[in-house]
Amino acid sequence: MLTASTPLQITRRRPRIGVVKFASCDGCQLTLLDLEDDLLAIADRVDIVEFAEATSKRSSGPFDILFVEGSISTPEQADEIVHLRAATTTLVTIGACATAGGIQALRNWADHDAVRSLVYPHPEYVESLATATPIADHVAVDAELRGCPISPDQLREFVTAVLAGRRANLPDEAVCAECKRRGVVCVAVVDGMTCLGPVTRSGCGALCPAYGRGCYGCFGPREAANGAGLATWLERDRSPSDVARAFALFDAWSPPFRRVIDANGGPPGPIDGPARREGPDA
Amino acid sequence: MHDTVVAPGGGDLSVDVRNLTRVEGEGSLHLRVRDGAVESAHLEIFEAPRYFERLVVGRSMDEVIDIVARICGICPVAYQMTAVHAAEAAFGVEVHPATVALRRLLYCGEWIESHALHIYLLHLPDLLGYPSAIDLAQHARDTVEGGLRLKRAGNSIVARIGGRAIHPVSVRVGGFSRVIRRGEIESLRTDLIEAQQLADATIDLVASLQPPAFRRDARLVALRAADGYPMNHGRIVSNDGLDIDAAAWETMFDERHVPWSNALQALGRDGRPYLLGPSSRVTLDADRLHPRAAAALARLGVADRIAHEPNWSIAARAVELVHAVAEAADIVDAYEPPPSGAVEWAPRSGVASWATEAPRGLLFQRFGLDADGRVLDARIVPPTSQNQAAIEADLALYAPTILGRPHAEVTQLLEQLIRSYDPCISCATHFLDLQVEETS
Amino acid sequence: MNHRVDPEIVDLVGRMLPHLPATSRRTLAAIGHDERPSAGVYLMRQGRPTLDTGFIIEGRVAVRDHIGPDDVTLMTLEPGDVFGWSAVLDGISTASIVALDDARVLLFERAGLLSAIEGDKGIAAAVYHRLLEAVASRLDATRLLMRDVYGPGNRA
Amino acid sequence: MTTNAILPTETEQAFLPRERLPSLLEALRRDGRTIIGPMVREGAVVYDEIRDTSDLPIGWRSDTAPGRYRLEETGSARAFDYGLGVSTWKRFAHPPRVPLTTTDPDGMVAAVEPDVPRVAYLGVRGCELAALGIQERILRAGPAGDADHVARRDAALVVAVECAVAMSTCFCTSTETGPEVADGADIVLAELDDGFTVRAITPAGERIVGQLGCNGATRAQVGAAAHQVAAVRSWIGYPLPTDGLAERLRAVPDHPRWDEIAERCLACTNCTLVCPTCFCTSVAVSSDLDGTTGATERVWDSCFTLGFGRVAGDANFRPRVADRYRQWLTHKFSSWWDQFGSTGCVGCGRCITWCPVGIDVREELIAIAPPGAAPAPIPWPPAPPLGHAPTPLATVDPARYVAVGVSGARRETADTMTLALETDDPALLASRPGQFVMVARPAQAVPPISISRIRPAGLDLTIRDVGPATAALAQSQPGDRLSLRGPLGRPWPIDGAFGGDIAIVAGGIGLAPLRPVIDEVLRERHRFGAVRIYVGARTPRDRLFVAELTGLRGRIDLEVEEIVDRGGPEWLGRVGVVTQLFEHAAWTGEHTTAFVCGPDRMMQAAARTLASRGVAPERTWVTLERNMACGVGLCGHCQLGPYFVCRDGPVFSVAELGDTFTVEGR
Repeated sequence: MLTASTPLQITRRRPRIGVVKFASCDGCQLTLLDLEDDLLAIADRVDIVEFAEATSKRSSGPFDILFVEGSISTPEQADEIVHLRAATTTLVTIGACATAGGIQALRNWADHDAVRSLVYPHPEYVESLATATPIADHVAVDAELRGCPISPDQLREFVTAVLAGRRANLPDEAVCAECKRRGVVCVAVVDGMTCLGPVTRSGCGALCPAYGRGCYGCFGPREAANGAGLATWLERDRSPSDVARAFALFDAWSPPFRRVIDANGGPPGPIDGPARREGPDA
Repeated sequence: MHDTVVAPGGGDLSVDVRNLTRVEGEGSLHLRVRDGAVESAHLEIFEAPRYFERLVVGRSMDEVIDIVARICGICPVAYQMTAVHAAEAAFGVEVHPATVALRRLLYCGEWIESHALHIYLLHLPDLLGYPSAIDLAQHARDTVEGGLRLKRAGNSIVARIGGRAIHPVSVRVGGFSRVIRRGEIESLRTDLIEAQQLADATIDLVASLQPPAFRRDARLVALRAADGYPMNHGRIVSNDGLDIDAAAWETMFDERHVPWSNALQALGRDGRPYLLGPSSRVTLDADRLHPRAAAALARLGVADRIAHEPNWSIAARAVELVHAVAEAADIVDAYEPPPSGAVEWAPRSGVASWATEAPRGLLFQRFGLDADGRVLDARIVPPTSQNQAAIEADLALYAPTILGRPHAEVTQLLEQLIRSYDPCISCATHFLDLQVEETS
Repeated sequence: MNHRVDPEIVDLVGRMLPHLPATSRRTLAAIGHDERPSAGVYLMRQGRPTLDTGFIIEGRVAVRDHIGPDDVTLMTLEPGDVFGWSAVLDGISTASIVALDDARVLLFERAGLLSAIEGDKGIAAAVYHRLLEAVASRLDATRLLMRDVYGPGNRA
Repeated sequence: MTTNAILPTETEQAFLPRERLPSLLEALRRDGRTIIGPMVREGAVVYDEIRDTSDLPIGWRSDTAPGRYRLEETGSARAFDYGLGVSTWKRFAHPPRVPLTTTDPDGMVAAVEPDVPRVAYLGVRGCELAALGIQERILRAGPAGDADHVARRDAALVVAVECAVAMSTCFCTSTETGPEVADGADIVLAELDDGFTVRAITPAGERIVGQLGCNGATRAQVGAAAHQVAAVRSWIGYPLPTDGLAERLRAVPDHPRWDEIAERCLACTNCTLVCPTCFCTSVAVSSDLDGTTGATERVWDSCFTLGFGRVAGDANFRPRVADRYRQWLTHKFSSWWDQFGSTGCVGCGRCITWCPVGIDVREELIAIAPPGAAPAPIPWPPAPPLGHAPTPLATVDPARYVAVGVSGARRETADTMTLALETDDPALLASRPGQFVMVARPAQAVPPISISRIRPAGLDLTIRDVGPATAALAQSQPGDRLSLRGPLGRPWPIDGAFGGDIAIVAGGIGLAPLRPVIDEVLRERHRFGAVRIYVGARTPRDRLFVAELTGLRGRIDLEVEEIVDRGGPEWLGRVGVVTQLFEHAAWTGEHTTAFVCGPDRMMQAAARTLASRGVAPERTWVTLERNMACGVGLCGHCQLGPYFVCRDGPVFSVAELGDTFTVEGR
């Protein structure tokens, strides 16, 4: 899969842009509307042909760039993403749900059929797949914007770089790099907090440490994320379940975080099915 | 994808509006009409289920604050506020008055952001006949830009206190993750001064609109507090005399699972639908409005239409915008930071339940907690799932009055009516816990 | 192996395997064939048993692989190069060998070569060393091609 | 305040009573300076603007351990007993973000002039002063100093304070950079219970001290101050035996401990970003939506990021964390000596304290290169006494951008273009074969591009489209203008080959930087013996300068051979790798100088084959590619063993490179 450093095709005519969503909270596509100052300037340079949250005009493609929010959680979604991929030149996943499965992927550890029939008055009304999975498990992805939610600055940078025909500056380094540049005092070293900054990709501006709490990993694993290395250190004075708990949030299903969760007894919550359905690398 | 089917001939008619646009989330409307009478109006919600009530089990309340925010990217603060207040009530935590003020300011930020988004980007294009705010901007750029600046003022508040506009990170049981410094809050003042003018201009704009006519009587429900306009706390009241403790929501209301929707619908235990949100609040809490907002409401002179005409909800939102901006400015002026970010607290077992006023209306949460303060079971009832039955009831009333018109127009008017409730469909989809299932 | 040995072939063997002792040279020359394929003649066919091991004396030959509709030239070989190493391994030719010019090659039939190798340690050492060199250089070339195919670009 | 400021011997020491410390701040402020000093924030001592003595960390002491830092209140009245701050002075002398270029009204790229505040650094420790000196030597050196850093240091007055306490992570005694304050301060204080002994070191310091109206310090006071720092020295001891460490460390690039550390190391970058000497940066590009105006800024980077080792086409020189850790530690304690003639570590221990998993470099060094272990044979030529001296370049200001016009654009292959540029800039026209230029357009990254021809009125650049920046460049049309910085780098030593034979070996786009060599050799053909040119290309369609090569092949005084990696039926020439062209050739190489350019692997293979033909490694020249961002040896990206590829190369002899040429991950 291509990463943030992948050059995007330079499009000479007005690019046709789409925004679609699967299982998610809408926060990432809302970030597009949160570009307030730049939103109209961007709209002057592109054709937004599909963006149900913002416009009544609809399109099923083709798209030069399609921003995809959300994870694949139902059989219809699994079909639809294939059709959308076929209609799209550059498919960009936005946010933790689309890139890693999102918070709802925590249910991938539980037995879905048991849960569904146990908790829904009428499970037959609810159609969902056994897992909530990232887009890249289903179709090829050309670029990704991380975060829960994505960063408006990174979105602006990405769109600007595409329009200007240059490489977007979306580093795959650790949150620590941003934290140190910003001059934030390390909450792990000073306060002994659990901080996932060293294994999490930057892009948030070291938000949580700057607000006095440990990074909770919402941008997902950085390149070469050494989850086991951090877990080993944390376990000096924490229980394995507390280590698993820290990794078991929005990017829990990303392989580097998943390995830590599995190695430490799975995510919190009742065991209402097999502790996990697949091996650590599944 | 935008697929409207109107059955040919005869008196039977079936209208499908698939994939509703300019609502947050995924929904569609299915209406069945026989001989001019509406047989059924189903607002179908096909947002994929995300099982939040299950995901929070085993978590601490601080983790719950982070997790429930993800139910909705439009109103994460509402979910965080409800959870944090529920936790503090259950653990007996007394927070610093500055924390109380900051949380109210945070909530004002979300109201401003959410209402500006709905008025300018979602509702206004409808009332002026454009497919989107981007198209509207081709003709009235200043108006849209003003709306975006207003929205930015709300976002700035949330971002300043919470680190970012969506899924802020600083709300913790006992207060905030660190002291929010006076300088950080003061820097909001300039934005708020401009927002004040923009909110006033919004009132003028609303005064010039002519929403489609549709009048009905509805059961309106909102929180009501002694110390101000309802946001972070209050008792549940209605225009037909209800007045209960917010924690007692489940004694008067309940949810049911309908086959056409992934969302649960809430109804009164008497089976009646009810409506939450700005129109209900402005109607039930008009006497609690900030003087500036009360003046704006008087200037518009549409209090009665707000209570009875859903298409006039834009006026209620505009009045609340004025309120939220004015109250935010007052809090900023008076802010003195607390000595520490959060007060010390200890968990204990019990039930944490609370209701707050999300921009879209009353949001109820209840968590059973063990002695370590970890969640045993949970119930989360968002405003849109509570409004769904009321929306369907209104659609059933409204549809017959417009059915003679061209098909495209019928579709458009029905979509507009749905959008006027500002349904947030991604919130409406959630997971029902075992306890509730037994009672339903 | 008592039949008369062509001194020219002995000389060619000496040029190709300079470290081989004189008696061994004669042994090997006795089974060598001095061939002059003209341009376009196939000396070996991909997928068929490898019948000979050959040394190029003059001209150039191509090592070709059938990929898609056209043969792709994997490598061209020059005087001094060896081909047909799979003969000593009881192998099947992994590529075709075709003369590009009117060429001259010294060929050794598989069976004869194998018995010469078995009977004469000196021949074994010299032939295997030469074949190993050839295989190593092909592997090296292949590795560079792999880098080319899978590796990123070079200086911009 | 350069470290070598001419300055008197110590003045007689003065004594500043504690209650009059504010007068020092006032004097500094009267001198027009913003005061940067220690203060408590977010549970730690950080350096930031000091408005009042009450901002100072009075009565605080830090307790450090690997991966752990805690502040403790001591109740003491002392302001400088806190140990060390989290921050380093490099935050102010070499800030995390510095604007580099902007777009001028003509739409061309222009360098941003430094705009720096007049400051005083208050509370600089001995080790920190040593670190400031090390960074300053690095960033003032090279063909061009770092303008921003130079301006910042010139605008800073340094008030050092002797250490009276040490922390468990301190080891400045081992690196000989403390605890005593050495060269580089303008004023040196030592804090006693009732006040400060004060030494003015420079005239600027004297001007400040003169305003304090202090009495002289008594013998007892001076003695007490000396005793304090001596006690610190003995408390620290000698935790890391550094004797011969540089050589011992060189010997163990394959030590299993590197892989073991990589299991613990999170490659988070914290050690490098808190290090007071680490100076590496990257360039970040921003632009408007239309790509017509843009800006670049220099951002702190680290050899622990994957991006740091990335080059054009997404190749990477240090993909593994073990490679990155080895690069960092070896640089700090070994190749730093070769590059700069000093230690790269000042023993402040920040990398130990702020490592989120508590890796202690002292422990790692002792495990990897134990005292008494055999030192390595030096894998590259010994460093000159004062560090590595690059070949002097023509005097150009390498920070300067020159606007040049595109007069022609010729397509060479599907992904390669040659741009003809016109200029009358004397420096550009004085370019030498093998040099490169940084080519800037307003909204794009700034790639290094080899010069592929030097003409009387301009240059040719041959550009292969491997990313957006080169793609945009390759789309240039006659009439366009580009901003060039250069020429940069060490050229091919053509004159060293006079009187001998020449072998030119090119692979792919590697022919471009060799084309000026061919031009020059032909211009002075009589000075050389045999001239042999061996050219490899991926496929017949990827051959560069086809017509020119065909023309050259017709000459009787040259041997020109070509080969392609993959040939189709239409290709009647040779197929294989470029080394096949000369591995069986008749010539021997005793008198041959070889110039080689192509992918790394191809150059390694060529160097091996050339060696087997008798070409000496001292006369086998290659040109390397690294991620060259600044082009003048200041950003750290292109470090290779003791070298900066951009400044000391890109042309190197195989002998100079030693095993850095073949060991992966360097």
